[in-house]
Amino acid sequence: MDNEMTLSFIAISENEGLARMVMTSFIASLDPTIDELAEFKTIVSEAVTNAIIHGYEEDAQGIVTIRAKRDGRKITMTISDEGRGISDLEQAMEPLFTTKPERERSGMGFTIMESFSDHLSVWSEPQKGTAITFSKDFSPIHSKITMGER
Amino acid sequence: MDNEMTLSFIAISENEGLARMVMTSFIASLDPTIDELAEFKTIVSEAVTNAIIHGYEEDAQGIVTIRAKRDGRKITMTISDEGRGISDLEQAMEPLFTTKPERERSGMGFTIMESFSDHLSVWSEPQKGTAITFSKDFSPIHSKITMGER
Amino acid sequence: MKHQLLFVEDGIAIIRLRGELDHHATQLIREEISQSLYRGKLRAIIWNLQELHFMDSSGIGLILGRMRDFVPSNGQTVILHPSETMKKIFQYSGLGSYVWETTEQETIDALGGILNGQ
Amino acid sequence: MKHQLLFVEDGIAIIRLRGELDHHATQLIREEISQSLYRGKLRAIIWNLQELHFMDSSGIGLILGRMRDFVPSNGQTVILHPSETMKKIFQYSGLGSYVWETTEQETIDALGGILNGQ
Ligand SMILES: Nc1ncnc2c1ncn2[C@@H]1O[C@H](COP(=O)(O)OP(=O)(O)O)[C@@H](O)[C@H]1O
Ligand SMILES: Nc1ncnc2c1ncn2[C@@H]1O[C@H](COP(=O)(O)OP(=O)(O)O)[C@@H](O)[C@H]1O
Repeated sequence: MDNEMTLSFIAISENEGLARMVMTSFIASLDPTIDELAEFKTIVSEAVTNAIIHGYEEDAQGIVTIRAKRDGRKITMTISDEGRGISDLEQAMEPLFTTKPERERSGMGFTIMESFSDHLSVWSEPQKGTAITFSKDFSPIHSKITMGER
Repeated sequence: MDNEMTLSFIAISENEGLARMVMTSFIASLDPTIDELAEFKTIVSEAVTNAIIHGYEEDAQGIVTIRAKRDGRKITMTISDEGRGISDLEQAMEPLFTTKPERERSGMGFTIMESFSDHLSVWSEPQKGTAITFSKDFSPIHSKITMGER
Repeated sequence: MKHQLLFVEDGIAIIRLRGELDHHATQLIREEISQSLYRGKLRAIIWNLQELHFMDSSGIGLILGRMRDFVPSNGQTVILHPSETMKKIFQYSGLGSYVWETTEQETIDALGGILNGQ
Repeated sequence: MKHQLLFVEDGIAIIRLRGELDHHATQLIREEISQSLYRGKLRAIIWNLQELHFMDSSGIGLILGRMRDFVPSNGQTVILHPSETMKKIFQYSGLGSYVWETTEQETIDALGGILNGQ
């Protein structure tokens, strides 16, 4: 294990950006490509937004926790909340399914997280909370086209 | 209380930059001046570096924890470790005193933290650890000279 | 998050998004965009993402919402300059066919409008 | 953290620091700077901080260390272009008098050197 961190914060939407910034800093030494970084930030954003709005209804009290590890060029993360949980996980993970259409949620969060990660698993229990664990492998530095000085 | 977060990470020097980045993001909505931000980052850097090198000798195992709160335009933070602790705190806080002259530490960390914060308190117990709590008030936005579009 | 909204003669609206579009940002700009769009009788909305640095599925919700509210059934939605990652997000969400590989001006020409005051 | 080190005729070294200088960065660059400085008989070191975006007390240790190792007792240390916050850090540390409010070229002139190959 090369590095390890935990970040937790209260459920307000301002912290979606905080979470992306923190995780961007955490993986900076991997020197990710623009697309790798964008996909990684998208996964973080989807999972954290879900915890804030679905887990806690943005109550500014519930705590969202991100645990992250770096082993070589693999990042493994768990984003968890102790909020309302999900009763029908299979349905929740279907593309376009959302319980908040009135808030213009698209129901694409789980689909995007699955597509952009190398491995994803979800634990959830109603009234207990939800935890999403994913991993993403970053391509070796030497396989990247680099321009100018590094 | 407007926002609240906790960050913890293992004792490796790479995480000094991570801590500064995270805290910079955390206070971004206060729109600090360049000097306020630089002073704030310096305090964070001094305290986190001390925990990593003095608390844990960069052992990549000990955990450094930052707890931060934002109330209006005041930030309050505690940086803590469960490392070796400080036996003579008065001496440790003197300008130019350092136990690591061979590592070219300057002994200016505590002096800088005190000068750049509005309030600073230190708790430490040998073999138990150290916790530095400080607060910093950020100037009201309307008192700042702003140039161009915000 | 900042954005710029302009109207082209003949009911074409151009929305240029900037910065990072997440759930937080959509909460801040949705109302403003919706209010502005009420000003014109629309037949097309062009979303220009050239200066958008980040977008997650909240962007899908924003675009789908405005399609539903403002674009008549024979109208158009056009998405310009998404990043590679955004392009994938549009594809997964069934909006891939709204992405045009062209410029704002060519899109306006193709839709037969004239850009005001430019 | 990147830096650039150049020598001026007559034993003046210029070190241009870039990026963020913290404990982590000093660990990475201290050896390299020390090794390079061995190449010349020095009578002055000019630290140009114009492109340094951050510095904490680790920077004090780095500068004091190089003064001790390389600058003879009648030699000079000059610090150029610190930010306001860095200036305060130098003052607290007793290095305030080494900060010159001038440019690299004027410093070299004042020290009576000629900058190589510029
Ligand atoms: N952390 C969570 N806590 C509670 N419910 C969740 C959580 N994450 C997802 N869900 C449920 O799963 C559904 C689908 O999630 P997702 O695919 O991300 O779409 P969206 O966020 O757009 O609704 C949500 O509408 C919600 O009902
Ligand atoms: N977190 C800590 N754990 C143990 N000892 C500490 C800690 N922080 C500071 N110290 C002690 O206090 C001394 C002075 O600290 P400081 O003023 O920051 O200077 P420096 O870090 O340059 O040594 C250190 O040399 C060390 O002995």
